[in-house]
Amino acid sequence: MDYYDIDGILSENQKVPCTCNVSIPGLGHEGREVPAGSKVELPFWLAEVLAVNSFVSIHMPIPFSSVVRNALKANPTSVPLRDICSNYYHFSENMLHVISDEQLAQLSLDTLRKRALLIADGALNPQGALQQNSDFINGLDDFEKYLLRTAHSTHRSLTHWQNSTNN
Amino acid sequence: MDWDVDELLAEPTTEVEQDYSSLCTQWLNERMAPELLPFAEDVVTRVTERLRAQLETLQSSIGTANATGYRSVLIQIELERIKFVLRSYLRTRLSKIDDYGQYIQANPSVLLNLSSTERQYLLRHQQLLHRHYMTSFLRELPMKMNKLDDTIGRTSMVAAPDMDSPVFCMVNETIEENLRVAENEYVTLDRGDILLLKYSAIANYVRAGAVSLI
Amino acid sequence: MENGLGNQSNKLIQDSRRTLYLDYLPPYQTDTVNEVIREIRTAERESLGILQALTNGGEVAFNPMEHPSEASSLLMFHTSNLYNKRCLMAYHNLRLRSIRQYCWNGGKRMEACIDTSLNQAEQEYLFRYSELVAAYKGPWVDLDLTASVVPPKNLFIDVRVLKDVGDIETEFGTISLTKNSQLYIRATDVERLIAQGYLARLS
Amino acid sequence: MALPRELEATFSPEEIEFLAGNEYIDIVPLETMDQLPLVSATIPIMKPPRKCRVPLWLALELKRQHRARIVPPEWLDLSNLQSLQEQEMEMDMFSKMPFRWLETAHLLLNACPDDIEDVEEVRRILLTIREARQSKARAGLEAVNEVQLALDNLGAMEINEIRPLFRETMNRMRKIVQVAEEE
Repeated sequence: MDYYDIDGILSENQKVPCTCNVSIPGLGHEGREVPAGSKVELPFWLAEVLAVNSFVSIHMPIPFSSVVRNALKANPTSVPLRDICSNYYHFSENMLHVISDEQLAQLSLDTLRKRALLIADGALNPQGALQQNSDFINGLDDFEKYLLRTAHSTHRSLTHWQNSTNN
Repeated sequence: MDWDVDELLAEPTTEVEQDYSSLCTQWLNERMAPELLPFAEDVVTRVTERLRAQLETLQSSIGTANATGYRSVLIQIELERIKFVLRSYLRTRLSKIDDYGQYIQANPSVLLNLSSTERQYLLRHQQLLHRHYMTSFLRELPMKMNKLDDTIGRTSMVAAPDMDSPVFCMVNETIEENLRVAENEYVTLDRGDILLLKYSAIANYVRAGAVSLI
Repeated sequence: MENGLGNQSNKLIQDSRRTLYLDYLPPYQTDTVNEVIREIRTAERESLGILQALTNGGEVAFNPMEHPSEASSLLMFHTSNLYNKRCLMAYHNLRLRSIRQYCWNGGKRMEACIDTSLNQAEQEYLFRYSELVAAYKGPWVDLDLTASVVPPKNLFIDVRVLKDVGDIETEFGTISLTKNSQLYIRATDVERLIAQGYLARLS
Repeated sequence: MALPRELEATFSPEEIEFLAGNEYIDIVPLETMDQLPLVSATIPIMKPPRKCRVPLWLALELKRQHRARIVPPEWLDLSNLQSLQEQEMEMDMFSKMPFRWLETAHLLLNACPDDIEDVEEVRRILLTIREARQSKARAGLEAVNEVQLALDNLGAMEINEIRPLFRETMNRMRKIVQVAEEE
């Protein structure tokens, strides 16, 4: 269902810094021409296609800058991922289509693995987690929020079942 | 203490028991498999026939003491259980037929997995969908954009099941060969094992019954 | 984007994102849908204009290598049109899913918004799809396919008869309910009588 | 969607419990019952006090109607549970509980506590085992990678409990790795 996937579409909207290799008519404000050499921020869905055809060159977006990478490497659970990118993992997957970056793939995996553990704990009691660890919960990206939501609803239905009797 | 695996995997003995057990397995597999599995025509037909016969027995007992006695209660409870499994099974399939309608239509081998009523449903629903998208906006777009099966970049409009999505499964029969799950990574599948892995790796075993989705 | 391409579509996607977690449908975004359509047609016109100018009205073949700027512009319009179409499809598809969900599983909140939130085409779809479901259900008459997909439990309950009711007809026969008797009975057969105070449920 | 949204990728606990109802269990009938032909099985003639093996849902129903006593499965005996508890505490792996232990125990402890010896102690040990296994499952999340995870001896209800989190996490990882490998 990729074509129809709302989160997928949202992640294609993430901005990518680019340099125009040619001047591009219609790309600027109110359809003005953007001269060659200009730096622009384009949504991923456009940046990718233009880059594949060499009309623009893509630069590493801030969520994947070395500053953020180092922070995530040092302590993945203390980084407010959401402030960096509201759909970090999806965006990183998208970027890997256009750049080859083994390190980024590995970092995304490690980050998710470590944070998933805290999400699992938070799902047992989201209210409590929000009080005790609000920075982490508020800093979840969209996918992580989805994880938290679905894990919590599973937990809730299980608790409901456990408290039910046969009568 | 070896009750677990053998107890769980104990074969039902009669055809009646086998059919119900196999219906439940098909139901669970269908619920968890990303793809639409072959319709369990034979089992569904036999169970439905028995269900109908049981309903008739029950109805013919109306007016007698049998209709309200505890045996009737047991019969009715069981009927509801059977109906529930069949209902959930059929509706699970319709959900997938809706999600992957175009893909199924475009692939004759997948189309064979549908029952004839499912095929009718699929065709009529695809017509409805096509008409809806056309009247809602497609006919307003430039002609070359009217199609429902383009591919943009990597993404096709024709949604196909993601065969690599992970599933939980249990191994019913030890599989002799090692299973390749990634480059240079193999797993063994022994009777009773429980694994989380990509569906495509075990899809054939699920169809053959050697592995069940759980 | 600065030039506005895709911005209207993004509104639809934001709306869809909200809809994902609702058990009803927000109103159909007629205006936004129309604006996206207009944007696509404008982009198409602009592209044609560029092509016309470059090919001298179709007399010369267009060589992208010779006109990279124009080629990039054409590609931009083409891509944004595909993006816009994808958003339109996803937006409509999601709403149809909700409508199908309603046809199978009902839902009070959804029912309440049908007249106000669905546009004409969606109401037509709802009507036709219900017909389709009815046709599919036909051969499975014993199953009642649109009934609950929650596993059956507690079909029968213990009740005590508080006031004489007399005989009641059930699917499987007549049952007489006389005062002070206790019965083990199908819950659905006596729901109303319990609510009316004729019977009391024993735990 | 012909299925409710919440059932699209998982089971409800009630569905898992329903499946436990299909498993067979011994009962001791308290009265004679003729053979009962059902759609899913034929229930043999019952004569007290001879034990009889029937589907759990039917056993529970007969119990509710005071027409039978349920014979708890062997693994629910206190001595067995004690050794299972020991194993559970000692090992990093899950101990060999029956696949449908949690839901079966739930049904039996609710329906026939009077048929289970030392029922309070049984309840307590089951809870201890359950908690120990839950924390092992949590640790399993740290081992999730994009390829596979072995979860031998995990029960059906326990799988259902961890399913969304484990599967979605693995799925996201798998997608990232797949892209990285393609390029």
